[in-house]
Amino acid sequence: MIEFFLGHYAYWFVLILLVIGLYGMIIKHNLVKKVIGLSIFQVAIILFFIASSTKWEATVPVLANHHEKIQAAAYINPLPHTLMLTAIVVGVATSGVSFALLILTYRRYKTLNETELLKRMSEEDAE
Amino acid sequence: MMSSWSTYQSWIPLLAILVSLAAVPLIILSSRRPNLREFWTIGAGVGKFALVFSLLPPLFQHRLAVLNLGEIVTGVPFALKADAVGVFFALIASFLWILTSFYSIGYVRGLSEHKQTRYFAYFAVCLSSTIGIAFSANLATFIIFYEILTIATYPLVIHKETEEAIRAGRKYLAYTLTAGVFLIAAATWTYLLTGSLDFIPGGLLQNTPLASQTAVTLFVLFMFGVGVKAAIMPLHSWLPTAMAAPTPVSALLHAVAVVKSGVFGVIRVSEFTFGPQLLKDYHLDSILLVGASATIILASFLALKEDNLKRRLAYSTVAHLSYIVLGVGLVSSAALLGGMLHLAFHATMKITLFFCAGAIYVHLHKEKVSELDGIGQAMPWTMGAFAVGSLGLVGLPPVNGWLSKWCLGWGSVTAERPLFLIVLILSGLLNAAYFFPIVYRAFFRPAKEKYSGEASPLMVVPLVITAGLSIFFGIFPDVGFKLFQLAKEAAILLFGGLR
Amino acid sequence: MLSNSPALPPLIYLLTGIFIPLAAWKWKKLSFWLALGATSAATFFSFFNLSQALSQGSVSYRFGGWIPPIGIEYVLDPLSGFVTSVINFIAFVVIIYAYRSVAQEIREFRWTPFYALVMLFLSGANGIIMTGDFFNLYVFLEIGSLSLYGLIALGDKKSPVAAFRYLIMGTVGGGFYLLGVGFTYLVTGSLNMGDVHHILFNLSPSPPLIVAMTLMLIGLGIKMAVFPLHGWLPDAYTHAPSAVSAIMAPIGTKIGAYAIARIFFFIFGVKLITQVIPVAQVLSWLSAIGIVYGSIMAMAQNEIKRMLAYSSIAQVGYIGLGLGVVSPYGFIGALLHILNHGLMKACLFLVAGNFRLKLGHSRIDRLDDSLRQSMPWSSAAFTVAALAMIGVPPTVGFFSKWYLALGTIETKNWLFLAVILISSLLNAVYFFRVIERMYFPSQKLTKAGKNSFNEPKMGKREVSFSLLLPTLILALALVVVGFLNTWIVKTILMKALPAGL
Amino acid sequence: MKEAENNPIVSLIASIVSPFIMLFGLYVIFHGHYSPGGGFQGGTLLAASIILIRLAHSSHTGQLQFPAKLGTPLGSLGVLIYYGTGLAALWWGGQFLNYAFLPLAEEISLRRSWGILLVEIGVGLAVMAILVSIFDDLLEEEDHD
Repeated sequence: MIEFFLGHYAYWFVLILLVIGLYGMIIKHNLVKKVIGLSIFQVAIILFFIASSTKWEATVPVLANHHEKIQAAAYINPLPHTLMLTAIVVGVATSGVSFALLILTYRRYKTLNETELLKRMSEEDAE
Repeated sequence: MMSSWSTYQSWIPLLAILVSLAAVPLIILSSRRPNLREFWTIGAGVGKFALVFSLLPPLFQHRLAVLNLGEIVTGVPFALKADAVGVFFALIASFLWILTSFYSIGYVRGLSEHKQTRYFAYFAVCLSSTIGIAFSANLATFIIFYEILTIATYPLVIHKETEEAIRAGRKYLAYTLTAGVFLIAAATWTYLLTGSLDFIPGGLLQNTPLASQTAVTLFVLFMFGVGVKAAIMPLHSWLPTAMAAPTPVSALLHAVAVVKSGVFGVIRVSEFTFGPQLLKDYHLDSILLVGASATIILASFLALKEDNLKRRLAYSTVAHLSYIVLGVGLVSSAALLGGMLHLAFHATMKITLFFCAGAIYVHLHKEKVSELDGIGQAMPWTMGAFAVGSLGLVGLPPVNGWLSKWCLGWGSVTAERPLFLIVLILSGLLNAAYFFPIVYRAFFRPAKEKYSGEASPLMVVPLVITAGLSIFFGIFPDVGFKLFQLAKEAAILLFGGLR
Repeated sequence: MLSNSPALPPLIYLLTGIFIPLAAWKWKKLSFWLALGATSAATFFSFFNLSQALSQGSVSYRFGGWIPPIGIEYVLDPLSGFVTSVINFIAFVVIIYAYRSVAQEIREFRWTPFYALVMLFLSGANGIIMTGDFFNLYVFLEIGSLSLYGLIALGDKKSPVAAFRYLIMGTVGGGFYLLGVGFTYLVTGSLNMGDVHHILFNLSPSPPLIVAMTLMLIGLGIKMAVFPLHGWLPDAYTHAPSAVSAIMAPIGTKIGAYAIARIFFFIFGVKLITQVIPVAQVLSWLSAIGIVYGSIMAMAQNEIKRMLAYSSIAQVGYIGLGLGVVSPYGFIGALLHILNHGLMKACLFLVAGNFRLKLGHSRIDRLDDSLRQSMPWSSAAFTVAALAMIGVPPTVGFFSKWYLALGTIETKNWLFLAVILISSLLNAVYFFRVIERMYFPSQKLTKAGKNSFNEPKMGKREVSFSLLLPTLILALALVVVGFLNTWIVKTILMKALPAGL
Repeated sequence: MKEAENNPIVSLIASIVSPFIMLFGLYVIFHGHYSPGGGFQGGTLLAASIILIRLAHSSHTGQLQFPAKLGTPLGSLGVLIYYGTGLAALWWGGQFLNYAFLPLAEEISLRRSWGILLVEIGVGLAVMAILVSIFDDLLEEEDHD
């Protein structure tokens, strides 16, 4: 049992990060902090993929000379890395869009605190 | 006996449905010219009746007009079949529509109603779907027309657009849409059980092994589906409320087309989907019988205490619809014959009464029974017709009501269920109790105010015609439409003989 | 060129999406015409694809010539062909509507971004449907979602907040899906859907696989707005511009539903989701709750767009329920409802947009019976669509109801049957509330004498033709598709059933 | 954004470092097709160099170097290069992005190599332009509403 936990320690860290991210998104009242939580969440997923591709005593999958025989065991799996490159880009785009939305929100309501924001929105409805 | 029936392809059933639908755009386009608009209505009515009537001769040669128009849902075709039961119903509905159209003209012009175009247009749609119901060859087609009828009647119910009318419309929709939902559940279930939804004389389900619970549940689902429009208690309460509609609507739709569609559905489901044998085997007939008898008695009592004339008529309708259901539930050929005859004869009588109520309302603006003192002198034709209708509903010869009641009574005897004969007699007495006082008031009580003459001839003539027809059919049930023979054909088809 | 047709719809949208900002550098009006051209071309190609798929069976398109499972593969089969045809057709109709609606609702400097984002959104939607690769699906999911956040934020004052809320939930959904993909990859070592299907066939189910399926269900469930995961939907639909609501409501949630159908029924397989992990049961129960919840909430709304949004939650539940009962009829009903609900909701949102444009609001309590005179066509379209929602024949809604009822009875799920049927009655309640308002004079107003002022002439305030045309096309389609339903079911949907039903 | 007091050290260092970052970015892009690197990474580095100038100098200088309004068109152009490569492959009879069909060289592997380079250039351009324009948009002071 302990071996199972220790053997997968990277995944436990990923899980902790995930939970931190979700916590930030759910609990924090500041919308920017929610975005930070979101980013942590995404990073956790990226780390999950990267962790899944590591092996002991393997090297980066760059072939110096493609005529030599390829020993798959000698290289770490490059596929998750390339996937995560895309995921990073998605993450950047998400942050970009979310900050743009927050700026719009701030211009219109002059606040980024969720409770305050909801209050102002309902005040506006009442008018 | 069944092999002696042959079928032939014919577009006539479809045309009969479409002719009034085709009139709808014409009616709408000529909304600014009332005479042209009403010409279309009447033209469509006459055309429809002619088409339905033309189906009669082949039918008596045991040839059925059928039409198959591809599948409407997988495995079930959109099919029309003009069998004896269907033609019977279609004949009545389309014939009475012509009279109602004339009457409507008098009514809406007499009251200078608003939105007359909408009124006539939806009336035409209603009739289309009623004929569609009559000619449907399977449950899916039936449900489609049934639901269209539900929706098309709604604008007519709320026609006055008063608070009361809108509330009535809501109630109407709540009842009928719920019914539609039950019907869909029942139909889909039937489809999964049998792989077909056709109406087959003797019963679609008769060869399907059914658990007793399944059969009862399915039947109850069906009865909720068609029972609402048939106004079987406790599903009846929309009908008195729907009397907020203009009187011609009440007359044709709430005494003939809509409610009879429900009753027609009861016939289709009981005789063609389950079949007489299954009704007996699973004691489904007792469900019908208990429901029908309770409705007959209770509705009559409710009618007794109702002061509003139209609502009294509505409760009377509720009671008389259950006569037909009783005819189905007795599971005997004579009772079915009686039920079907009552389907037709109640229509002529009740439409007369509604026409009278409408004429009184338009002419004198009276709606309550207690206000009718002495109007018989002013409106002798109207109230005379009313008296004829009342006599018929009580079941006295020579008005046609006695004939159907007679057959029903005969049926209850041959089915060895004489208890229901007592129900019929008791109901006859109650009918007398709530109709005769009206006639008495009208003719023998002194008038409280001065009334002037008869209503517009556009209204009086149709009601006199329907009253005359009621007497005529009472004496010669087979002349003209051969209604008696048609009903007999249907009963023989279903039970293999008349007994 | 035609051999590339499976890849063309998403590619066309992508090209237009990136070309519009360049082209609109000088000619602002061009963006509309480019978008219209792209949607019509994509519609054409997806119909062509559908006919290909029906005549030749499933076609695989290999990106870059790489053989799957190494390369990314697009799979054209009757299911994907059908769904792309549906969404591209609806998008085409709504784009016609966008021309004037956007001109009036959105400020001029945002026209170009609007069309560009719509194109990217559609590219994402088409990509999700066509792709045969788990990770590629994620990428398209995010492309579609990110453009959607932007589109929503083009709406009224509150729209950025709604978009932000959707962004948080949507990204979490995407993240969960991606994690699920990760676990699937750990178990199978492949990202190609067909390949995964074959590998799983020989594998006994393991905990990581269960985790993967759960995560994917949550992730896609958020996109589909299945009951407890629907929180983003009402605000997003309400505050987005009319054209965006009309394009998002029929397409947005449907692609989530499609992805669930594709991944769980075709890739993981029916056996796995019914016998090993009760994904199907969970989906159907959640959907059933969602149907009731959505319908009840819709009754409580006072704003047409919000009411329609809650109604969408209920309607998506129909699809989920149809999938979840795991029966051929249920599956057919769900697929047919993707088409039907798409048409209905698009039509209803277009009418809501018409009201907003002409009346300046779409609040139910402020509608009155002058509408039947002033906007007869919009009102009629609304009524037809409402009847379809209730399920009155011969409109499409009846047939959805029919097949779904068959599906639930087939599997003896009586409770679900009741839910479907009761929900159609609840639909009647909230739609007739609006119809009554639109067609009949309010008694209070009449009494106060407010209503007696000059009634506007027939059609006087009706919206212009380019707004009316799409509305009426959709309303007409509701009836036409109703008549064609057997044909659709027999020729297309019967061939789109997963193995093992 | 408020004009911060220009710290001469910061602006000097930034001016010196920025070209090198840019050069490194270009290196990463152009080596992307056969060694670690590529358009995403290189584009990010290019964007970093531009953003560094914007941070360290006045916004006027930054705008001279890379006008904000170029962001979207350049981004589109970058994706178009990528897309065009794919489309060209499609045009010459292959599947979308099948570089083997690009008539750039005789040998198939060389064709692939050239094709990937084209794609990487497009991606690099797009990433750079988009990142810079995200930066610009977030700083935009003008309120359009």
